[in-house]
Parts: sequence; C-alpha cells; structure tokens
Amino acid sequence: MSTDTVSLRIEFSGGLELLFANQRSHRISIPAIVPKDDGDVETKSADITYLIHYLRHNLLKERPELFIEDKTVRPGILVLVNDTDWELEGEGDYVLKDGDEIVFISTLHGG
Amino acid sequence: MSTDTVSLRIEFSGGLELLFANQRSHRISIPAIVPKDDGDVETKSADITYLIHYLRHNLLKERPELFIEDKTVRPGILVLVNDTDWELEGEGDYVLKDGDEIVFISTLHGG
Amino acid sequence: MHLLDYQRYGRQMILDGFGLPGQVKLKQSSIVVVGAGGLGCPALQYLAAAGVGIIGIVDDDLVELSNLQRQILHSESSIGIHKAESAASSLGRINSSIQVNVITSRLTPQNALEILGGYDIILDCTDNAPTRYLLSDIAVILKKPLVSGAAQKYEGQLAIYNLGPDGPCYRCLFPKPPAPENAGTCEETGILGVVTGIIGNLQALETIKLVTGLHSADRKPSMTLFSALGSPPFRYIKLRSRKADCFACGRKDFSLDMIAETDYVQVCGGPRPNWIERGLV
Amino acid sequence: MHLLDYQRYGRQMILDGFGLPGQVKLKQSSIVVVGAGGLGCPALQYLAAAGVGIIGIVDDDLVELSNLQRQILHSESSIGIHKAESAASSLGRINSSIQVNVITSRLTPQNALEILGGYDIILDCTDNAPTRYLLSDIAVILKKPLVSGAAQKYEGQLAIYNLGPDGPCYRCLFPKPPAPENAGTCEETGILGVVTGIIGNLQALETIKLVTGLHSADRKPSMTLFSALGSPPFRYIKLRSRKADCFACGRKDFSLDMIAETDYVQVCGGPRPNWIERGLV
Ligand SMILES: [Zn+2]
Ligand SMILES: [Zn+2]
Repeated sequence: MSTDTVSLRIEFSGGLELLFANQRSHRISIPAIVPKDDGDVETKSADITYLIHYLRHNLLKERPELFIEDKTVRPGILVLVNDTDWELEGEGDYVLKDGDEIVFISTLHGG
Repeated sequence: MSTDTVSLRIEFSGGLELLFANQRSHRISIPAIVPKDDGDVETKSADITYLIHYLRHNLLKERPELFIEDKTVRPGILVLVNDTDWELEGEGDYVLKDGDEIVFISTLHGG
Repeated sequence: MHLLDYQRYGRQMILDGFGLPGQVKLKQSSIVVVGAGGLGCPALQYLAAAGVGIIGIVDDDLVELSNLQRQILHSESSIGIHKAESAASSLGRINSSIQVNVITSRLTPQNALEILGGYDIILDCTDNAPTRYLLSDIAVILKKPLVSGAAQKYEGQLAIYNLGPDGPCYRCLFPKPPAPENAGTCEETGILGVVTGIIGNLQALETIKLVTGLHSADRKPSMTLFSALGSPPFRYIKLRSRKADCFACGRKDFSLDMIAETDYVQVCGGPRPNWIERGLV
Repeated sequence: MHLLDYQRYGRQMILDGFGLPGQVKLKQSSIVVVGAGGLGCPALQYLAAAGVGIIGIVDDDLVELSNLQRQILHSESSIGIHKAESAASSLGRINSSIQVNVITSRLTPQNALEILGGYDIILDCTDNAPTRYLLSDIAVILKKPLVSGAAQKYEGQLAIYNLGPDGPCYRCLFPKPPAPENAGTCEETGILGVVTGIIGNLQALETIKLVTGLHSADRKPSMTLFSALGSPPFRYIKLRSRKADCFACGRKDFSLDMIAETDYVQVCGGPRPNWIERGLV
C-alpha cells in the first residue's frame, strides 16, 4: 500500500457504464493528496468530490451532462461507498481509503 | 483470539434447522485441540469431522439420523466452509480456523 | 374463511410464522398495483394466487404485441384492450374469490389521491420517472409503504420507500427528477423479459411479507440491485434513513400543490422507435 | 424471422449481446421442462414469451385446487385436467408461434431417454428426489445441461448441473438419495408460492443465457441459495468440479442399468396430509 496514491475499484451501472466506454468495472489509482480546487495551492485528502472530478476528466468518454451537474453527480445518480449510500458516509466529503469500492448507479425508471 | 478455542459461526438451512431447536444461526466455541477419536489419548487440530461429532452431542435436539450417518453428514447434506463446498477444502479433514462460517444445508426436493 | 380456502391456501398456511392469521391478513388486505406491464404482471399473479382480498390495477395503456415478450398476464387475444382489463381477467381465472378493481384512467396529481387512497400498500410497477415521483409523493401523503420495482436492459432495482417512521421516500434519495432529455424514459430501451419477472416476483414477496408481518421490523432501509449478467447477480445496499429536510416526507404540511408540475409530466417528443427497422438493420 | 417477430421480440433484440443472433438461437432451441408445477409454470411462461422455438412439458399430474396458490399457469377451470395440457394451453395464449409438446406420461427409467432425447436443455422443476436423480443421470447420458430448481417453505436452491466439460452432475454432490423415510418428499411440506416464482424465473433466465451465449463460459460451478426471510436473501456458493470418481458422470460407459432401481422409486405410504384439518386446528 502506497501512501501517495489510493487504489479504488469503481463500478458503473444502471446505464452509466455507457458513458464510460461501456465498461462496468474499473480499477484506478488517484493521488492521496489533491488540490482543494482546480489549480489551487491549498490541498486536501482525496475525497469523492475530487473523484467525481477525476472520473469526468480521465474516464468519461461522452456526454458529461449525464454524469455531472454543479460539480456533483446529476440528479438520479446514487453513489455507494462499499455498498453503503454515500449520504451515510459524508457524501462528497468522504475521504477515500485504499481498497474502497465506489459504485455509481443510475436509478432505473423502466418496468 | 484465544489459542485454545476456535470460535465459529454455524448455520443450518434447508430444513436442518428444525433439528437444532429451529434456530438457523449459532455461534459456538470449540477446543482447538481434540482427541483423534472418542476417548483417544492421541490428539489432532479440530476439524469438520470433529465439529459434526460436537454438533451432534451438543447442539442437536432431535432425530440424529437426519443429520449424521457413519460419522459424517447423511446423504443429501452439503457442508460449506465460508461459502465454499467442503469438498474443495478437504471435507472432514479441513482444520477449523477462528472466525470460520460453516453452513450445513439440506438439498431441497420440492417444487 | 371458507372450507375451500383451507384447501387452496393450505400449502402456505402450514408455514411457520404464516398460519391462519397470515392468511386472514392477506384476505383482509387491499393492494394497488400501478402499471400492469412487465413488473405488474408477475407481481399481480402471485398476489392474487396468495389470496390478497382486494387488488387494484391501475393502467391506461392498451395491450400491444411488443408487450407479450414479458407481460405474461396478457395474451394475443387481448391486443388492443386495456392492460388493466386484460390483467384482471387473467387474475379471475387464477382466483375468482378475490375482488379486483380495474382503473383505466391515467394517474394524475388530480385523481391519484382518490384512486390510491383506499389501499394499504402501493406497488410501483410503472415505466417512467414522472409517475414514480407522483407515486412517492402520494405514498408520503397517504402514509403508505411503496414497494418500488424498476427494470431496464439486464438490470433491476427494488426498494420499499416510506416504510415505517424512519424509511426514506423516493425524494429523500432523489430530490428532483432528472431533466427530461436526460431521463431516457421516453425512448423505449431494451429489456430482457425475465428480469421484470424476477423484480416483479420480489415485489410480490415483499408485499406479502409486509402484510403478514414476516417483514422484520428492525430491517434498515436498503435497496436490492439485480444484474442478470452480474456475478453475483444480486447485491444489497444500505440506504439513508428518512431525511429531516426532505421536501416531501420532511414536511408535515406537504401537499402535491408544492411540487412543480413539471415533476409529474413526461415530455416526450417524436414517435416511438421503429423496432422493425431496428431489428432489420 | 417473420416481420411480426421483430415487433414481438424487439425489446430484447435491441439488447447488447442479444440482437438478431440471440433471437434466432432462441427460435432454434428446444427446451424441456419437467414438472409443470410451482417452478415449471413461471419458467415456462418466460421461455415461451421470449420465443423459445420448441418447448416440451412433462408432467403426469392433474391440476388440483391446492396448486393454484402458486402454479400460475393453471386456472380454476383446469382443475382435473393434466397440468401439462393446462400449461400448454396457457402458453398458447401468450405465444401461438412456438411449438409446445405435451407429455403426460410419468417419467421412468424406461421412457426418459426417448422423451428427453430431442431437447437441448433440461429444466428440473420436479418435486421429489427420485425424479431428480433420474433427470441427472439422463442429463449425463445425453450430455445436456440440467437447470435445476428446488423450493420448500421459504427457501429455494438453483444450480446448473452437468454443464460443459467440468460441471458436476447432481451425483457428484449427492452420490446417493437419502433414505426415503428421511427425504421428506412424500409428505407435502409448506411452500410460499412466490418462492417458487423467483426460483422458476431464475431457471428461465439461466436457460435463456445458456441458449443465447450470455452465460459466461468461465463461470465456475456454483449454487444459488435463496431464503425469503433471510438477510441477505440470496447467497452464492462455490461448488466442486466434476468428480473423476462420480458413479454417473465419472464413467464413459454409464447407463441407467447400473443404478439401483430404488434410486428412482418414490416409496410413499399413507394418504396425503389433510389440509382442511390442519388448517382448522
Ligand atoms: Zn423523503
Ligand atoms: Zn457426477
């Protein structure tokens, strides 16, 4: 386990995988310490807000408006931290730990 | 974690729970070192063969012939070690580890 | 209970924790299923077979050939008639001793309270976001649990919203609908029929558990995710509790008037996809 | 494919990995379902709706009132007729474009090879141990996968036996049947109807995946356990591979003559339980 990067398993489902090269499961490593804001000199531990930003710029292949809105996920997307609703874990402020699994699911409407 | 006992989670399903006070989930501690055979002076590490013997004498409430046959489980019962078929783990010779979950399921015939 | 009921329901009445009390509770319950499509059909058939006393079926659609791939209460001979009618007549063949109410009006903010008001539990078996928000808001106002299923392509989702004092409503999780152009609800997407079968069956199961008291009261809010091609196919996630600041269930005075009308309106442009052309490509 | 087929099956034909080839494979496949009861009914309806070309239904039982709590292809008006006939006529209403073969003989070691020989996949939807052993042995001889479901009370089990070069047969796991007096197969036990629905749906799903090539070839042998009251309800276990010393699939020259006749005979004494009395107690 490295101290300067965080290894994560990322999963997309409910149709979101279509935006990410139609691949549901991804393994990524991100820096453990990141700028507080784009181009900022202040830093913070990598959290989900940063992860969303990272995914949008590094993994997303098309139609960013279906993934992101106002620097967070768009309405209708649920984020899970190790199978738990991110709302119970601090939402965007949750600090990522090595080995975490973060799942992004789009709520389904069909029947 | 103690070195002289092994803590286990035991689960019965498929109707076997009826023989064990109609309780599906049990937590037990058994000795880590046990006689090789009943009343024997030679010893061995506690394995599933011993566990079956232990369950029959300590937890089973009725009709032992529905659980045990020829010192092993009766035909139609599948034993799982941490969600894996015990056949892949050495069957009765599998040496129990602290925290193991051992499941006994009866194959169902109904439809 | 009639003597024949003991014969009909005997196999479930001898179950531990079910018994005669469970059967009586089913008989005295009234359940409304909104949507008699891919999810509604399997849910309806097992609710009817199990002996739910009163079943409401709400659907304003007509049966089409393209439905028969998964909407297993409808038949070739019912193409062109109302789905709610077709489903009701199939239920009548399975169990003529229960009451089935057919509602062929489209559910709207104006009529929803009246249509759904008399039932104990609401099943969301619909196929579009606006109706899902309407049903959640109505469930909050009526203080009834909403057993919600959804399915698309190879995937399904299942949750019980608005359950007990602590269970979240749909808006606790998803405060506002996605923009219509992003919802993907107008364009008909693909669906493997048996996926709706599995989710619809699970909706019936959860409903039967709620009615008979088999649903463990200390269960935390959760959602079941299903992926027909996944390994493992089922996955369980722990959901937030009811949110104190939820726009719907967080207010004592909540009413439908507070909701933007656009939440409940499906804006669909253009014709349905041409399956024939697509298939031939 | 006919033009109408594109309309009927369009919603699954536009799925990734399914398409026209998937639909053609379904149309060219022949599947036999043994048992038109709690498991067989839901499996049959989704196989028929999805467009399986030839479906065999094997059952020598007659429809009874006590079946209707879960055997959702049968109706009050079909009480007294053969389950296989009743199921076939329900499938005909859903999809008249497929061929349904009705077999009302009891499956025996003498007739099983002939009855099941023409099909690609066998579904075990039976309700007793002897027939389960017979089906497994036949699947080994015919080299066909056996999609096996079982349900009892609140629980269900699902596995695909004899799949590919490495998949175990039923006897690899359970070399010999339990003694009849311990099998509990004669006495009718309780069953929550929708549990059979869920397992039967999963059998249909696995079958459709096998036919269309959606079943991942590198999947290790596994069994799905379901408990309607469990938390979580689904659980997956890793099974042994085919056993080299299996009495059935471990021999090149295996034939039914090698099996003790008692393996295939259900010894049931006494009358069926009196549900009416039990219910009234
Ligand atoms: Zn809410
Ligand atoms: Zn074998």
